[in-house]
Amino acid sequence: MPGLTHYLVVSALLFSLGLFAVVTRRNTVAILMGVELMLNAANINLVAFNKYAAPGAMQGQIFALIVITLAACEAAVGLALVLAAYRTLETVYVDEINLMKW
Amino acid sequence: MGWISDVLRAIVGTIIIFSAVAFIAVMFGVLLERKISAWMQSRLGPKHVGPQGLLQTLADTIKLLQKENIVPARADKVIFASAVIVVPLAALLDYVVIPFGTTRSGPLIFRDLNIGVLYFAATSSLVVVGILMAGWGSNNKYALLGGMRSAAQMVTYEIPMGLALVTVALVAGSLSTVTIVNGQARLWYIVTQPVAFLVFLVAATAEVNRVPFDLVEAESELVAGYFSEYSGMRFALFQLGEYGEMFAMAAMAVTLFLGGWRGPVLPPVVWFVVKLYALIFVFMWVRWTYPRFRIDQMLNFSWKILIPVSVLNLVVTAFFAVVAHR
Amino acid sequence: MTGEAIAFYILAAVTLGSAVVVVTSGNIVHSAAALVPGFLGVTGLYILLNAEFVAGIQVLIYAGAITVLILFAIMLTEGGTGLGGRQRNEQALVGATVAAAMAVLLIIVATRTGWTAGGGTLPPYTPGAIGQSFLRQNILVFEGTSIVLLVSLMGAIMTARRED
Amino acid sequence: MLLDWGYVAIFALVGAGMVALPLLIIWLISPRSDYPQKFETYESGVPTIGQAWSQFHVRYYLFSLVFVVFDVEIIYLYPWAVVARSLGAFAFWEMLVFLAILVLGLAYAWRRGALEWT
Repeated sequence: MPGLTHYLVVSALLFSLGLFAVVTRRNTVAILMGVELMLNAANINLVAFNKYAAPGAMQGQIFALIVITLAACEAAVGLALVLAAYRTLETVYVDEINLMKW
Repeated sequence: MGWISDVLRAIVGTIIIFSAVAFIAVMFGVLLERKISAWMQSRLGPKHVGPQGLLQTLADTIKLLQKENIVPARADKVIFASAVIVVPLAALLDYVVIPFGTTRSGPLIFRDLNIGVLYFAATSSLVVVGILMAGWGSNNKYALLGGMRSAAQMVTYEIPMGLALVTVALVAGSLSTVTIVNGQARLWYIVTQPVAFLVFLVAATAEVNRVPFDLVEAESELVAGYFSEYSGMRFALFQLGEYGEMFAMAAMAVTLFLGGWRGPVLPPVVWFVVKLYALIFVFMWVRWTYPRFRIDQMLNFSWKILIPVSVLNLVVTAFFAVVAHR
Repeated sequence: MTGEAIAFYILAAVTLGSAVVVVTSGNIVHSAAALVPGFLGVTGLYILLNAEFVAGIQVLIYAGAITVLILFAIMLTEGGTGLGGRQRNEQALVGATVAAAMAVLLIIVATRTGWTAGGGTLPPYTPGAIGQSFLRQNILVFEGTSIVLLVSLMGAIMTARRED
Repeated sequence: MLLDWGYVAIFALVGAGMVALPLLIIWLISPRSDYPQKFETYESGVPTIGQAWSQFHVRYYLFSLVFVVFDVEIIYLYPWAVVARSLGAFAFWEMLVFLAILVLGLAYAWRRGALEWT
């Protein structure tokens, strides 16, 4: 029977993969995908703790729903920013979006 | 060993549902479409294969089975190949929650899920991803344009469809399809919820990319839309996906608004099939009656008419069900 | 090994395998497409955790909506035109080290901590129970979400629209 | 409950197999004949120019953006719809506030022309 720890390990690995994408990807959209993976990892934790640590409460699942909502908002706004940046700078690569460095 | 019998039952149920959808619904549906279009245009339609052309689609399928399997050289092979599985599978997954009838030992349904209606919305939203994959993977301008339009249209009409589903869930007080059908023992929801029914029907037409919402695969401008590059059996699988989705939408409309399997005298399954084919006939009737929407008209229709109307309908329904009820 | 354990390992493998494709694929559209099995694997994990409503929402929002949004954004920026470009920056080695360190740290924390197991029986997490919880105990969160949605809608429209 | 979803999982797996079966059959029995024109991208017989993978107009994104926000709104309506009648008038007014805020969003999108296909 998989227990709480099993889920936590899966979520830790998923989170690290997301982190790896965020740190190393050049394409902004790919970075956003990494963020989505990290949010998913957090959600697994929330739901797993809900079941194993506080089975009577619904708070973990409620919070997971909120996180999903925020992930959708984040994707919408983030991708809108990507489009805006692409329109003015003609690139989606974060290391080429460097006007602020000057 | 209880689990072996469960697994066997699940496998047999799956095979029965898949075969029924593929052979009875889709193959017969294609034939019906050709016959009805012929009838509306004063033609005869397929007539030579089998009695009255009944075996025409079967013959077509056998022909498609022998065709060469062509993958365009420029296509993205992986995505091109997986899209052909995703689209029909996502369409057929809808059938899990549809109650086809009832027997002495309970309703005839693959599985009565707690979140039935939500499950239906979720699986049908997966089709969009498959379509975008097909359009992009083909590396064909028509296919990609059709796929993008398709996706824009399907996501747009998911909102009014979701609102209609919520309205029914509110009236029935449950998301389980069997409970919803049982809630219609006295009165079909089409009587109390005609607006939601119409919204659902229009949204369903758009979800399956049929006329008047077929601008995504308009022959005269986009060849065949997102599946232009698919030939032979892969083409047939996309047809399976489209017709399977259409039958799923009609079956869901029957379940939600037309009382599902309920009806006097005749056995429940027969009632279900009769209502299902009545709705399918409406879809086909519309197809050969209306001209095609332009893309801006299609989008405006959803955002500026259907969504405000269904939000209003939801509020009014909620008011009468929750506040005025007391 | 019970059926639940087998299902757990399969789902974990699917999730992590697709995540690896998402992270490493040189083709951005392949990454986006690989998100779908990844999200579906997480959905399966939710179901194993008895959270079927959250699972339904996961498919509807993540697999059905966010993936489409991401695919659209890809088509709108480079489409497949930038497929030949370099996808990873110079920090690949450092990034891998950091991510691996993070994974090791998290796994150590997860396995070493003595989590207190909650008592009591598992209630059915039905949609009705979620609704009760939302409308009775978390009403402020519920209304707050709608404000967040409104603000992000306005912000995103303002950002994405062409100024003309 | 897990039993339900076990059934659904088998449905998906067996279903994927049944969808893939015809593909296996054609792989086994279909004829093969190679000549380069056959694998050209279909553009009504004219030789293909350039890639299909190109940039699309931002209006597609605007629509999918409004869609995502409303889709998220609807996920909150499902649990509400199930319990609304047992909770009574309070639930109705709560939802009215929720919906009103989102209708405001729709009105804003409409006003700003995000719903125009220009």
